[in-house]
This record gives sequence, C-alpha cells and structure tokens, in this order.
Amino acid sequence: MSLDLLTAVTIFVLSLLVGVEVISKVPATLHTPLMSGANSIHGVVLVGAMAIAATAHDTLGYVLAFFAVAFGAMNVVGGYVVTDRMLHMFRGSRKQG
Amino acid sequence: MSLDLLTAVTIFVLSLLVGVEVISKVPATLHTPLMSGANSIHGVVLVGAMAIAATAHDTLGYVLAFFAVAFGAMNVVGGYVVTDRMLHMFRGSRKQG
Amino acid sequence: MDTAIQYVLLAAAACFVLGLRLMNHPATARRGNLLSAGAMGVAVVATGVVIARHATITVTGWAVLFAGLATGSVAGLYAARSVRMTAMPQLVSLFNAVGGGAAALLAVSDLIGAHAVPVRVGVPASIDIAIGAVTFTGSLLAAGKLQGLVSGAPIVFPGARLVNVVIAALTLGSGVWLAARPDNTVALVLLVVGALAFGVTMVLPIGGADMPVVISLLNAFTGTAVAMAGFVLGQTILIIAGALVGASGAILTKLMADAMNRSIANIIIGGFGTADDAASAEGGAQGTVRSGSADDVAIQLAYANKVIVVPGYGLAAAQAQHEMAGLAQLLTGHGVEVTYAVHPVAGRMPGHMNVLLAEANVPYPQLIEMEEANGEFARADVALVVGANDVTNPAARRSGNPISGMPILDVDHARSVVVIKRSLGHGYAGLDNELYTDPKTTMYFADAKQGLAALTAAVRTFVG
Amino acid sequence: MDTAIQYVLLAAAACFVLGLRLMNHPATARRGNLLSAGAMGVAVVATGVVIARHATITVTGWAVLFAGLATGSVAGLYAARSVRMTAMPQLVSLFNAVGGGAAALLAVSDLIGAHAVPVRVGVPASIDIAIGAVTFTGSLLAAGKLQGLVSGAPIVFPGARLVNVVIAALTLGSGVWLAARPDNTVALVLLVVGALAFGVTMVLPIGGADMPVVISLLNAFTGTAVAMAGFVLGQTILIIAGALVGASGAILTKLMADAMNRSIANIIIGGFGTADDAASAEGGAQGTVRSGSADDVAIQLAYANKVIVVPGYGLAAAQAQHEMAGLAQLLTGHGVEVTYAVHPVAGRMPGHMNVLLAEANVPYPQLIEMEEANGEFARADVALVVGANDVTNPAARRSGNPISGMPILDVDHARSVVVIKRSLGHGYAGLDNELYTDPKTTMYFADAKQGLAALTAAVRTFVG
Amino acid sequence: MSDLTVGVVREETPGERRVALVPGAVSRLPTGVVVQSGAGAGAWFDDDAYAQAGARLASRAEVLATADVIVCVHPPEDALRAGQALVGLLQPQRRPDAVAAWAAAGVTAISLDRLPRTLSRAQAMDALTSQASVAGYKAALVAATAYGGFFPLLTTAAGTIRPAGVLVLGTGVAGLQAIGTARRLGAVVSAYDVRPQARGEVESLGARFVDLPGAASGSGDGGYARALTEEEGRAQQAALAEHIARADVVITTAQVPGGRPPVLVTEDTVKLMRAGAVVVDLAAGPLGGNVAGSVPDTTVVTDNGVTVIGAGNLPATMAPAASTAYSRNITAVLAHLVRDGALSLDLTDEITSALVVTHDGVTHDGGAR
Amino acid sequence: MSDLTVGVVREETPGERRVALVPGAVSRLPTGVVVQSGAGAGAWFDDDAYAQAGARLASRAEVLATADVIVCVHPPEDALRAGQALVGLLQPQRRPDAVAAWAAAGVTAISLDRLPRTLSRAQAMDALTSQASVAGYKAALVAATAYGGFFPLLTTAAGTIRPAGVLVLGTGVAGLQAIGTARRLGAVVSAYDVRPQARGEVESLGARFVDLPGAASGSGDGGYARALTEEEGRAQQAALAEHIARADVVITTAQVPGGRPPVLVTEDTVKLMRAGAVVVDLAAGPLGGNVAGSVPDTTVVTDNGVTVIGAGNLPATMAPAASTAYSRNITAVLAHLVRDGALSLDLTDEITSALVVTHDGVTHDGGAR
Ligand SMILES: NC(=O)c1ccc[n+]([C@@H]2O[C@H](COP(=O)([O-])OP(=O)(O)OC[C@H]3O[C@@H](n4cnc5c(N)ncnc54)[C@H](OP(=O)(O)O)[C@@H]3O)[C@@H](O)[C@H]2O)c1
Ligand SMILES: NC(=O)c1ccc[n+]([C@@H]2O[C@H](COP(=O)([O-])OP(=O)(O)OC[C@H]3O[C@@H](n4cnc5c(N)ncnc54)[C@H](OP(=O)(O)O)[C@@H]3O)[C@@H](O)[C@H]2O)c1
Ligand SMILES: NC(=O)c1ccc[n+]([C@@H]2O[C@H](COP(=O)([O-])OP(=O)(O)OC[C@H]3O[C@@H](n4cnc5c(N)ncnc54)[C@H](O)[C@@H]3O)[C@@H](O)[C@H]2O)c1
Ligand SMILES: NC(=O)c1ccc[n+]([C@@H]2O[C@H](COP(=O)([O-])OP(=O)(O)OC[C@H]3O[C@@H](n4cnc5c(N)ncnc54)[C@H](O)[C@@H]3O)[C@@H](O)[C@H]2O)c1
Repeated sequence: MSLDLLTAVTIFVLSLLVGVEVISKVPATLHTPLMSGANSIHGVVLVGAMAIAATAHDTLGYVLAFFAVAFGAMNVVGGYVVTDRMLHMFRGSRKQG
Repeated sequence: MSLDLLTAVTIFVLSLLVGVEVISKVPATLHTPLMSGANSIHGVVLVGAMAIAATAHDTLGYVLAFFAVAFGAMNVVGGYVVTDRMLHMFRGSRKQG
Repeated sequence: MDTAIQYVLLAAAACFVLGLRLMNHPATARRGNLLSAGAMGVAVVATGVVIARHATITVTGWAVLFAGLATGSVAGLYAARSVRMTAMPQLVSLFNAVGGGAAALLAVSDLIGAHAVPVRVGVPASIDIAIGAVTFTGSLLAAGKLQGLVSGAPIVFPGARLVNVVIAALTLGSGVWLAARPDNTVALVLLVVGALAFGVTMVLPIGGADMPVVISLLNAFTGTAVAMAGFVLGQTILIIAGALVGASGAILTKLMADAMNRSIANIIIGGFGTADDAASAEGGAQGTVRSGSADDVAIQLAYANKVIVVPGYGLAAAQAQHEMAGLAQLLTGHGVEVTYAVHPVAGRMPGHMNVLLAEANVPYPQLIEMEEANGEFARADVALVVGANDVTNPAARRSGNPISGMPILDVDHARSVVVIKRSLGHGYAGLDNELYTDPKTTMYFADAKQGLAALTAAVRTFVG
Repeated sequence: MDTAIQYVLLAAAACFVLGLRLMNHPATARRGNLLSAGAMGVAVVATGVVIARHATITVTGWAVLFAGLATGSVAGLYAARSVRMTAMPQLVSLFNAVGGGAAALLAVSDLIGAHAVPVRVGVPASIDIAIGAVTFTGSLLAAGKLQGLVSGAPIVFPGARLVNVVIAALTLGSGVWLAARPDNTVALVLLVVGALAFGVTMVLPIGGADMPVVISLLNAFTGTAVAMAGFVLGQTILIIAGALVGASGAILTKLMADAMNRSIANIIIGGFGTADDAASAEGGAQGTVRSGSADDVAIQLAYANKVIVVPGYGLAAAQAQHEMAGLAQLLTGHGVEVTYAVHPVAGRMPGHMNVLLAEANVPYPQLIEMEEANGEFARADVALVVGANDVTNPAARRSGNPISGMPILDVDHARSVVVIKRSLGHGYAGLDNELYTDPKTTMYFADAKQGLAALTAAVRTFVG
Repeated sequence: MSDLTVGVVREETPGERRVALVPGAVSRLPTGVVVQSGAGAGAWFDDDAYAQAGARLASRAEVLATADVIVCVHPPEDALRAGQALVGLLQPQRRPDAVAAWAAAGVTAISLDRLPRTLSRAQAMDALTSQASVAGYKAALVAATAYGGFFPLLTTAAGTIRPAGVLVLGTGVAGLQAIGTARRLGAVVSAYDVRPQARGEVESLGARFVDLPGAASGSGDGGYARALTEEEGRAQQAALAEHIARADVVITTAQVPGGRPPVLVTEDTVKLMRAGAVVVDLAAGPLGGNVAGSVPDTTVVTDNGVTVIGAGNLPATMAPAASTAYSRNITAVLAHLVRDGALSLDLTDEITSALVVTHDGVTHDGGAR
Repeated sequence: MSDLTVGVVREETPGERRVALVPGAVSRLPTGVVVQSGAGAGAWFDDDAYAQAGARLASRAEVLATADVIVCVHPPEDALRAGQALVGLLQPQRRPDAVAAWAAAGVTAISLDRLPRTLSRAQAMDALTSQASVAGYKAALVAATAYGGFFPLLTTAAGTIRPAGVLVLGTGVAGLQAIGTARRLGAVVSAYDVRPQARGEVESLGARFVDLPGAASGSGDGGYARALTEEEGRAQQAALAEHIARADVVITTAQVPGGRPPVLVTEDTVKLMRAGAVVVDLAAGPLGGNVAGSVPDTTVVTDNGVTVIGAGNLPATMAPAASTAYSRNITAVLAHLVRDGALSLDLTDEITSALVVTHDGVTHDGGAR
C-alpha cells in the first residue's frame, strides 16, 4: 500500500468535492439522520484499526489496537443501526412523487 | 508522471462521482450552455497534446502532434468563447433570489 | 488478489457516496443507509482477508482484533437499539467521539510503533491526532450536555477565555512540533493532552440549543481526522470516506445552522462569552414549546394521509386564504385527504371563515362542521391550526375562564398538531393556550400568509 | 517544482468542477464558465512550463506546438465569435468533434511512438481511439445535419442495419485486438477506420430534432475518451476532467432527453429504423411553431421585468384562475410587474374574465383595459396568453374573415409571447392564429390548470 | 362635420327608465345631439349633464322635428317624417304595423336586435348582449333578495346554514351572468341549456351542467337555439321537473328567435317546489314566459308558497348601467353607419344589411331571424 | 322529563314574519311544545310541519294558557300569568311599562338582548348576533338591488363598467356581514367604525378601513361602542362627509347600547351625494337612525336623487333563515335554564343573572347595558 503524497492529495481533494456536491437541499427533518449516516461512514476508521491490530506486536500496540478496533466497531455498528431507527419514521413514504 | 492503474482508476471513479453529482436540476434553457461548458472542459486534451508535441521526434509524430494541439486549442478557445456568448443572454439576471 | 481487494474497497467507497446521495431524500434515505452499511461490511471483510493473507498478524493480534470487534459491536448495537428516540442525538455524538478517538489512536499507534517515519507523514499524523482528540472529548461533552449529565447551559468561568487561548496555543505548538519530529514522544503526549483539553473547553461554553450544530461540526472533524489517518496508513478508502464525511459534514453543518438561523462562527466564537439566546423564544413558565421550520412542517404534511385544517381569525387577518387553499390543493393533488374544520365562532363574525374560504374557492364539501370534525381528529395525522387560538384552547374544558363551556375543536386528538401563528400571543379571549405546550404540537411561528407560502414551497420539494 | 505544478493542475481540475457547479444556475453560469476558462489557461501554461523545464522537446516540436496552438485558437475564436446565435449548437458539435479527434490522436501517437508498450495501457488506448474516432465523425455529421449541409431528416438506406452491425463488429474486434497488441499497426488502422465509419452510420439515421441530445451524448463520449487518454499518458488532470465531463455529460444528456420526452435508447436505437416523430407536433403548412417546456417559459417569466397576462376562454374552461393568480403573485413577489389585459369579448359572456379573476381575488388595479394594454405591450418582456385565441389573432387586422375589424390585443408587440393552450386548436371564430408561428412566440402546450401549476413550480426553482 | 343631428326622446313605455343616449356618450358622437328635456331622468341623468356634454335640450316635438336620426330603446309611437332614421331595439317581427308605417312614410328603420351577433366585430353594437348582461346580473340579485334564506354556506354559533341551490335554465348571455352572480354570492349553481355547447360555458363559470338524458338538444342559426317541437318540449319539461323541485331558486332565461319563449316550468312543476322557493322568469313578456303562470313585472306567490317573479324588463330597473351600455352600442352603430357626416347605408355590408328594416320605402327581412 | 311546556305564539308586530321556534327545533327541546296555529306561516313553516315535529297545535288563547314558557321574538301584548316565563328579545329598557307589568304579575321575563356577548360559551344563545348577521347580509343585497349600476367591475364590448364603491359605517356583526357580502359581489368596499379594534376586523375581510383623523375613538363595555359626546359626534359627521359623498352605496349599522343610534349621515351630507346613490340605514327605527331623514321600513328618494332605505327590521324579510337561527338561540337558552324538566334560575350564574329581567316579582337590571 504505497501511496505518494500527490496521489493521496488528489484523492483527498476529489473526495472533498464529492462530499460537497453530494449534499443537496435537504429537508430539516433529515438533517439528523443524514448527520448520523455520515457519522457511520467515518466508522471506516475500523479498517485502519484492523490494519494496526495486524501490525501490533507489543502490549502498548495491542492495547491501542484494541481500543481503536472497539471504538471503530462501535462507531460502525451503532451508527448504522441508530440511523436506521431514525429513518424508520419515514416508512410512511408511499407517495409517488 | 508515473501512475499505477489502481490509482488512475480511483481518480477516474471519484471524478465520475463528482461529475454525476455536479449536475443538479438545471433549467432547460441552460442545457445547451452547460453542454457547451462541459465541452470546453474536455478541451483539456490540449494539455495531453502538448505533451505529445514535447516528445515527438519524427514527421508523423509532428503531424499528429500538430493536429492534436490545433484540435485541442480549437476546442478550448472556441468552446469557452461560444459558451460565454450563449450565457450573455442571462445577463438580465438581477433578481435577488 | 491484493489489487482486486483494493478495487473492492474502491467500490465500497463509491457506495458510501451513493448511500449519502440517497439519504438526501426522505423516500430513499433508508435504502441509502442500508447500501452504505452493506459497503462497510464488505470493506471490513475485505480488510480481514488482506490481513489473513499477509499473515504478519500475531495470534494476540487476532485475539485483540476479534475482542475489539466484538466489544465495539455489542456496545454499539446495544446502545443503538435501546436508546429512546429523543436521546438519539447524544448517541450519535457518542459514536462520533469513539470514531474520532479511534482515528487519533491510529496515528498514535503508528507513530509509536514506527522506526523511521518519513517526515511528511508527520503532518497528517499530527493533524489526525489533534482533530481526533478534540473530537473525542468535545463529542463526549456534547453528548453529556444533551443527556443532562452536564448542565445544558453555557458554562463559563472567570478567565475561561484566557485558559482557552493558552490551551489552544499549547495544542497548536505541540502539533507543529510533532509534525516536524514525528518520533518525539513528548510532543505526542503534549498534543494528545492539549487536544483533549481543548475539546472540553471548546464545547463547554456552548448552550444546549446549539448542540446539534456542534455535533454535526465535530462529525465533520472526525471525517477529516479519518482522512488524515488514511494519509498516515496509506489507505485510500480512509482518505475517500474521511474526506467525503469531512466535506459533506461541513455542508450539512452549514445547512443546519442556517435552518436554525445561526451562523457557525457565532456558535463557536459566541460560545466563548455571551450566553446564547436561542432558547428565549421558548415558552414561559408553563412548559416548553417546540417550534419547527417550514421544512419540518412540510414533511409532516407531505407524508400524512389525512390533514384537518383549522382556520381562525389569524388566517383572515393575514388574508392568507389563497395561500391556504393553494397548499391544500397541492396536498390533495398528492393524495393527502384535506378538510377544513370550521368552528362556529372562528373569526370575528358569523360565517367569517366561510366568506374567507369561499373567496379562495374552497369547495363546500371540504368544509366540515365542529361535531363531525371532532369525530375525525383521531384519524388525522396532522391538525393544521392556522391563526386559530380560542377555538382550539383546551382551557374551555375547564371552568372558571371566559371560554369555559364553549365547545372547541379537539385538535389534540390528532396524531400531531401544527400551529401557525406569529407568536405565543393570545386570541380574542385573552387566554394562554396549553395546546402550545402539548408534546404533540409543533409551533410554526410566522405570519399566516408568508408562512403558508413558505410551507407550500417546502411541500413541493417533497412531493415534487 | 514539478510536484508543485502537479498541485496547480489539481487545483485547475477542482476549478473545472466548481465552474460546472456554478453553471447550474442562470445567475452564476457566466462566472462559472469564466472560472473554468481561467483554470484551463493556468493548466496550459503550467504544462508549457513543465515542457520547457524538461527540455526534451525539439525545436520543431516547439514550432509544431505553437503553430498548432495558434491555428486552433484562431480558428476556434473566429468560429465562436462569428457564428449566429441559432447556429451555436452545430458549432459546439464541431468543437466536440475536434476534441474527440485530439483525444484519439493522443493514443495513436503514443502507440506509434511507443516501443514496448505495457499491455495494460492497451485497453485505455484502444477505448480512447474507438470513442474519439466515433465522436469525431459523429459530431461532424451532427453539426452538418443541424447546419443543413446534410439533410436533417433521418437517412436510412436499404441494408443500413446490416452495414451498421458489420461496422460495429469490425470496430469492436479491432479494438479488442489492439488492446491485446497495442503495437499492432494493422489493428490500429482497422480500429481508426472502423470507428470513423461507425460514427457516421450511428448518427446518419437520427432525425434533426434529436440532434441536441445526440451532441450531448457525443460530448460525454469525448469526456470519456479524454479520460482514457489520461490513462495512456499518465496525466491525472486528463483523467479528472475527462471523467468529470463523461459523467456530467451523461447526466445532462438524460436531462435533455427527459425535457424532450424522449429516451436516449429510443433516440439511438430508434435511429436505426423508424423515422422520428418529434417534429410532427409542429405546425402544418403555414410555418413552424416553436414549443417550449415549463422550464423554458418559467425562465422567461422569472427574468422578466414586466409581464402582461392575456386571459381567455381557455382559462375559464380549465377553471385555472387560482393557479393563474398564484403564478402572478409569485412573480410579483419577486419584483416582476404583472398586469392582466382583459379584452372586451374574452370568454363567452360579457365580463367573463372579471368574474373569473375576481374569484381568484386578483385586485382590480392589476386589470388593464385593451387600449391601455396595447400601449404597454411594447414595454413588456413577456405577453403570457392563457387560453385566449381570437382576441389575440392578428387576422383581425385583415379583412375577409369573421373577426376582421375586431380590435385585438397586440401581444405581438411584446418582446416575446408565450401561449398556453392544449393544442393549435381554434377558438370561437374557428380561425388559424398566425401568432403561433411568429418567431417571437413560444407555445406551451398544456391544459391551463395543469400548465400553470407546473409553471409556478418551475418559476419557484428560479426565484426560490 | 356635424350636418347630422341625432335626437334622443324620452322613453314612453310604462316602467321604462332607460335612455338611449347618456350624457357621457354625447361627445363621442361626431354629430349634433338634441335631447328631449327630462329624457334621462329615469336613469338619474339630468338635463344639465346633457347640456354640459354639448347636447341641445328641446321639447319632444322639437326633437322629433329637427333630428335626422332618432335613437331610442323602444320605438316611439310618434309619426316620423320621410328620410328620418330611427335606431333602436325595434323588434320588427313583433310590430308588423309599425314596420309597414315606417316603410310607407319613407323612414329608415334600423333595429339593433337584427345584428348578426356571432360576428366578432359587431360585438360593440350588440345591445341584446349588453342588456341581457344587465338582466342576468339583476335576476340573481332579485332572486337573492326575494329568497328567505342565505345564498352562501355559513357556519355560525346559531347553526350551520346550508347554501342555496340555484338552477339557471337557459344559459345565453343573461343566464351565464346570472350563474356568475349567484356563484359569487356563494350559492350552489347548476344550469341547463338546450344548446350542446352551453355545457362548456356553464362549467367555465364553475357551475354544474344538468344532464337531461331524455331531452332533445337543439342549436339553431346565429348561435341561437331552435324552437323545440311540442313533443320535445314536453319531454324537456318532464325531465326538468325533478331538478326544479330540488332547487331553492330557479332563474329562467330561455328564448328562441322570433317565437314565443318555451315553457320550461309547468304549473305542475311549480306545485312540486318547496314553500319559500323563488322563481325568476326573465322571459316573462306579452307572449308568455318560461314559467307557466308568470305575469310580467309582477310577483305572484302560489298556494304552495312559491314566489314567481315575472321579470321581463330587468334592464329598466338598472337604468343607469343599462343605458350607459346601450349608448355604447348606439354610438358604435352610428359610427358604423355614418360616413362624412351623413348616414350612408351600404346594403352590401353584412352588418348594415342585417340591421336595416325599412329604407326608402322598402322593407328588408334582414336574412336570419 | 317533559313536565314543562313551551309555547310558541304568532308574532303580532306589523311586518314581522319570523317565528320564535321552527319545526326543526321542536325535537331538540326536551320539553313539550305547543304552537299557535299559523305561527310559522310568515316564514313558510306550516302547521303540518310542526305537527310532524311533535308539537301540539292550538289556538293563541290555549297556548297562552297552557305553556309554562312562552318563547317569542317580540314580547306579546297579552297578559301572562304568575309563574309563567317569557323568553325573547324583550328590549326591557325600551318597555319600562311592560317590565313593570311582568314583575307585578309574577312573570319570569328573560331577555336575550341582555346576554353577556363577549362570553364565548354564551355565543350559541346570542340572538342579537344571529339576527344582525341576517340583517347585514340582506342589507348588502337590498343596496345592490336598489342601486342602478353593477357592484362588480366588468369589461365588456359595450365598455368597461367601474365597480361600485360601498361604504359601511359601523362594523359590528351586521356591518361585517354587509362588507363580506358586498365584497363577494365585487364592490370596492371601505368601512369605518368608532371602535379601534374594528380596523383589524375590517381588513380581515379584505376591505379598506377609513381613517378619520379628526374623529374620536370609543370603545364601551362588553364589546359595544360608547355613545359619543355631541361635539365628538359632529366632528365625526364632518369627517365622514367627504367619504360618504364619494360612495355609490352607503350602509349604516351603528348602534350604542341603550341609547338612540348616532346620526352619521346628516341631511347636508346626503345632499353631497351623487344622483342614483343608495343609502341603507339598518339602524332606522322608532328612535331614529344613522341617516337624517331615514324612515323605518320606507324607501325615500331625495331631491338630489339619492335613495335612502330605512331598513330597521331586515331579519323579518328573511324570516326562514332568521327564524331558524333564532330558534337555535332559544333552544340554547332553554338548555341552559332548564334542569330536570323545570326552569331553574341560578342567579349566581353569569349568564342567567344577566338574562333575567323579572322573576318572582323582582326586577333585575342585569348589570351591564
Ligand atoms: N365568530 C364570531 O362571530 C365572533 C365574533 C366576535 C368574537 N369572536 C371570538 O373570536 C374568537 C375566535 O377564535 P379564533 O381561534 O378564530 O381566533 P383568536 O382566538 O382570536 O386567535 C386568533 C389568533 O390568530 C393569530 N394571528 C393574528 N394575526 C395573524 C397573522 N397575520 N398570521 C398568523 N396568525 C395571526 C393570533 O396569534 P399571534 O398574534 O400569535 O399571531 C391570534 O392568537 C373566539 O374567542 C370567539 O368567541 C367570534
Ligand atoms: N365575451 C363574450 O361576450 C362572448 C360571447 C360569445 C362569444 N365570444 C367570442 O369568444 C371569443 C373569445 O376569445 P378568447 O380568446 O377568449 O377565446 P377563444 O378564441 O374561444 O379561444 C379559447 C382557446 O382556449 C383554449 N382552451 C380551451 N380549453 C382549454 C384548457 N382547458 N386549457 C387551456 N386552453 C384551453 C382553446 O385552445 P386549445 O383547444 O388548443 O386548448 C381555444 O383556442 C371571441 O371570438 C368572442 O367573439 C365572446
Ligand atoms: N360575439 C359573439 O359571438 C356573441 C355575443 C353574444 C352572444 N353570443 C351568442 O348568441 C347566442 C344567443 O344568446 P342570447 O343570450 O341572446 O340567447 P337568447 O336570449 O336567444 O336565449 C337564451 C338562452 O335560452 C336557451 N334556450 C332556448 N330554448 C331553450 C329550451 N327549450 N331549453 C333550454 N334553453 C333554451 C338558448 O339556447 C339560449 O342560450 C349565444 O350562443 C351566445 O353565446 C355571441
Ligand atoms: N362571542 C363574542 O365575543 C361576540 C359575538 C358577537 C359580537 N361580539 C361583539 O359585540 C360587539 C357589538 O356588536 P354589535 O354588532 O351588536 O354592535 P352594535 O349593533 O351595538 O353596533 C354596531 C356597530 O356600530 C358601531 N358604532 C357605534 N357608534 C358608532 C359611531 N358613532 N360611529 C361609528 N360606528 C359606531 C359599534 O362600534 C358597532 O361596531 C362587537 O364588538 C362584536 O364583535 C362579540
């Protein structure tokens, strides 16, 4: 996984642009679920935490890795579930438009 | 200018996503100017054409390079100018909203 | 194989984008979240495969990994499922805190474990740790404030401003130091401690009403921290997802602040000093009043099956009958059943509402009388009270006041109540209306004409 | 330095995105185009600097470079400035053609000059050449059709379908071959020739009315080709900008097709066989009728200073008075001056329009009489004729027909005319109305009630 | 250019308060105007107003003697002299004797009720339309005033008042105007006409069109209805009965050109109606009306409590408005007929040829009607 | 539970067509009902209808003899017996003699015009409001019918007709209803009232409120206006004059509790008005009206062509609607006063104490008014 800085920055910038564009005029009622949904996405830090766990080799490393993985997992699992619960109330959306 | 395929694809995909998101609900009257504007942007091929010219070293290369550069320049210059002319008619846009 | 997995991760990242996009619309939001969750699952499994294939992981490593996964998942799942609807925002804040913490830990662990860290990783690592740590304590505190564990009022102590500046300077300084010397443990510790402290001092002076905006802002922070972690670890998916959340979170924060008529700068900077006054619009002694925006009300209306409109003198005073009829027509056109419940003494003359609604060409069959309406409220999703007051005031059911004994429209029997008026001001009888503090009630403070126009526009964005 | 320039190029790419974003709204579109143009200038200069610094370029190379730049720029500038407004679409198509051509040339030149081309470049190169060449001839042909150099009618000859399939297969085959063997010149030549031919056969059977959609599609093609060229040359900015245009162009094409009630598949596949019937809605013998969508009309109204509404029997028949008043109110609220010109015999009874507009509560001062209105049309940006026919028919100015000598509303004196009615059907007097073929006139075919509602919604998106 | 003198006489018909030319129209005429003193009094236009507008006031005899063109609503009984022109709603087919007298005397008689009404450019001259318009508006008011209930729906502390059901029969100009006015007042309006195109016009005013499955439909020439056969008429009456019985207010306006107005509401049907119901018969006149038993200019209450109002000349009750509109029609006709200060009758002109009843001793039948 | 019998007598007041109880209300009463034969005829309710609704028909004498409670609009002149109750619009302050007689006879007199009207729960009993509502609606119709022009604006081939300008003076219940009705008809309506809160109410009906810079403003008790001083009154008259002069139609409804109606339109002001203008005076009555020279129940045309209509009892001209609403009020009052089949007067109750005029020989002044 080599990544030179320019490439990393390029990807970063493009992702920022995507992030800016992807939020349109959202109804206020969706603000919180949307925030929660975005919150779950940065739970992807779990992937990084797993990589750390994979390279850890001393106690400090294991401890850090444990917390990183646990935190990440909590962010991911809790985040998606709570978002889904929030969105439950829009179930009534049976309109065509 | 080395670029491994994975990175190139990553950038390509991200740019596609940006492209998809960047077009919102556009009034029909702007369709043509917007198309023209996008048309100008792919005039960036000129940059590639310049690179080709920089590495050309035989007649065929020069000829190809000449056409590539001329085509690209025409796309860029003509594209932006014509788009600007089209957009001239929206000058009257003095509303606040 | 590794490359293939990288493509899988890229696809997952693209799905995050798609998921967020779908979450912009009520009708597709849930699907969006599921897509995003699915992509996340794929990404985790793919990473697991990579780790297994490389086989550099120790057995303890595996144990730690699974223990962490299990602990985090169970905790997250439990918290998410058991939380009450009203407590969800603080839970989101909590999840955000652990996300930020994890991002900071990544960089810390990388720096500690590293032997010859190239300097240029120092910059993102330093940013990652700073932001991650600030988010960690800041989000925890925000959650605590919302939950009531910490006072929701802005907490300001003498010299707070000075302390803040000192801590900020310390954090900044150690951050720069660490960026330059990524292997310096002192710098690392200083930065961690400073940032954790700054998270606290940043959120402490901000009032409870502004918390949603702050949480959203901290959410964007975490995104950025995760992206930086991606730089440190060289993981593209972290960069993409992190930047995505960073940018979209920032936009969302702006939208949220706009919807509340606040500016982000005001909230953060204003936090250091002035008390916030967003809550002053709320009810006096008798209870709390929930007020909503046009969008909030619009979504209730757009997704209702049955709406009963209760017009009152305010509708006439604002001459908003055409806007009212227009809104009703829009809703009817999208399959919502709309009727008008006309109270016998609504307005200021017999038949006032009839004259008004006739002017707006509301067909007679849409008007229902009080008795009939009172039978129907229980089946209504929304009772939309427009400029009416006395005729909906439950005080009439008690004795000892000027409207005692007057039959009223039982709007409080509807599943939810929306009241459009300019303030909590009184009606003809000069009485407070406890309907406004009913937990079912959303107040939409506006002149009826302007308010209904805004509402119509908002509804249109949903039913489009 | 080189890295710095790469960052500059990245910034330029970001500016392209921003520019496109700004071009989504009428008010900022021009700024967006300028930003995009500026970024392009920067990118070109930066590339020039890189070339100069590396100094591998020959003197001839420089000469070729500058000659090409000059030739292209002058040609582009001249064409863009001298073209008539109405001929712009074909010019855009021409620019698109040369862009696609350039993209193809890049790959060709790279493959020819290459010694040991790694196989994986073969795929993008092959795609680049195929798409670029198709776009080149396809766009040229599309421009020719629009310009009238080639018949605008769908051109179908016996066996066309077979020829098409054969050429497509040839192109595909040689493309795969070239992808596998990037140094095989035969494959290269075959691919180029095949793709050029396919561009022609693809566009030939498509009718003139569908050309805008086709041009937009070819535009997206070029974007993709350029992105592929970026893969071949390893130039990030080409990948970003190309993919950006590829994706946004595709979305735009879909929007355009939707606006014309066509599907892209229909246009392309339908091209091979059925004649297209989009033009059949157009006028009979006497002239061409220009019809517009709600969006087209809405933008005219939203950006007008003065609108005069001419109501007629159709407004009453559709009972659209409330929608009419709503639209007028919306416009008035955004600073447009709206009045109603009431013709003495509009409708079917004396005062019909008055009864109607009174029902919608249109204030009396907004009604103006015929004489006054006829003095004002010249100052009006839009005359909005809603369900009126005879009272606007210029035939009244001639003798020898049932309405000769009747004074009419001189809507044709307004800067532009919009007519809302369901068809080109006649009014009470049973006469054709030459107003509808006036070049100033846009017909918006709709039932007045539905049409005005759609129009209101559309206007709201502009002034909202 | 005013060689020509236009004379205005006071209307002598009982109950007629209109005047053929209002002061405001005097200056619009390119001719001299002489007005009988007191001619406008019924419509609240006093002699001063005429004088100020530039008219000369005179006695009736003097007006009749000096004017080249006499304008009127109803034709005066006075003898006219050769070469003199008479312009008004002359109803020639109901006055064969007068027509003969005018022809004999060499009077040019020009009748506005012979106008080809579907011709768009003739609309400014269309006095039948302008007067029917007044009548229709007033009919709704008369009905509302006579009716003991509210027209609109009202929800009040003293109970909810149901809106009145108004049925309009015959939806020509007057009928449509009555529909519009009754709707404005908040009544629930339905309407019926024998011409098929009436449906769209009724609905364009927001009223409901009544379908009569059994009844014939009949358009005649010039936008008018044809007279139904006796059998068709009876079928229509029968089909209408139930609708009429349900109505609180019925307004009838049906006419057929030249003939007597069709009877739409029979005596039996009136008996079916509720006590307190109101019927306004705009067709009531010397030849009968749309309602059996209606008496012109009289209000009759039947035994079962139905008020039947014979309202054949409602425009006269709104004399100021009706006269103002009528003057406009008259001036438009004169503008059409007067060339260079003299009456010039181009009998090849579609409009002129239709309008002229007698000229130079010859009687014209005006084609249609 | 019907130990109690409610009696309905025929109204004797000249021109009064209302009846205190309509057949539809009979069954809503928890008591027996006895109705004088022919009592409802003026409002088109025949005896059959009463009988079907469950009432007993009887002669006047029998009704007066048997009924425990007599309901009426205007109080009957007949002598009543001790313990009998009389419910109606008794106007006690205008009938001191009658009040004394009731007290002397031991009659319980209950007058609806003493109701505390600002009390929301009393609104169903508010006969003044229900009748004023009818009067206001009818006033606009009467004005429109009397006026020689159109109320709405109409653009026609025979010229454009300007809308009528209607001025409403006094915007209580009747005034507001008149505004609403005139606006419905398309008139341009402006209005004035002395109470400051009237502005909002006028504007809430889409009419323009007339500002009188010089004039006093005056609210009294119970939502009513106070009587102005003579000087204030004169200033008001002067300030109103120019507005009245500009109007085509003026409708006046001003009242002050107990006193005589204020004169708002003086004789001089009427002289300023245009010929053809119409004034409807809803306050016209025995004590005078808002318009100098208005005569109750009479239409006067002034020398300068202004039609002044004294319309003090318009509800009687809409007897069916007015009676129906009035019955609702009466039944609401009875529902309030009747407990367990007997009249039970709780004089500590705010409403009851206000309503009772005489009871057990004692005369109550009812507090306010
Ligand atoms: N119908 C009759 O015959 C009659 C006659 C006289 C009195 N009344 C009495 O009037 C009352 C009628 O009840 P109601 O519920 O119709 O009216 P209400 O109780 O008087 O309340 C009207 C409400 O409308 C709001 N409002 C005023 N202007 C507004 C505007 N421009 N936009 C939005 N809201 C506006 C006011 O609140 P904000 O100031 O907060 O906006 C006010 O609280 C009853 O008490 C009844 O007894 C009735
Ligand atoms: N005012 C009077 O007193 C009177 C009385 C009788 C006759 N007239 C005559 O009527 C005519 C009036 O002129 P005008 O311009 O008002 O009307 P018009 O010439 O009759 O034209 C009306 C137009 O409205 C359109 N239309 C019908 N229904 C519609 C709907 N639902 N939505 C949208 N458009 C609809 C029709 O076109 P599509 O079918 O294409 O939609 C029609 O061409 C004059 O010729 C006049 O002489 C007037
Ligand atoms: N400019 C124009 O073109 C113009 C102007 C005005 C009127 N018109 C037309 O002229 C025509 C005549 O109008 P009018 O008001 O003088 O008509 P009218 O007075 O002759 O008759 C009134 C109505 O009665 C109806 N009627 C006749 N017999 C009936 C029956 N048995 N049952 C039910 N209804 C019956 C007629 O159809 C007509 O609508 C209308 O079609 C009107 O639209 C045209
Ligand atoms: N439920 C309720 O609360 C309720 C119900 C009905 C009426 N009301 C109120 O009762 C009040 C009386 O109504 P009403 O119609 O019986 O009033 P009213 O008949 O006593 O008087 C009619 C109007 O004339 C006005 N007036 C008096 N003197 C005037 C002058 N010199 N110049 C101009 N105007 C003058 C009064 O202000 C009043 O508005 C009103 O305020 C009304 O809103 C309240």
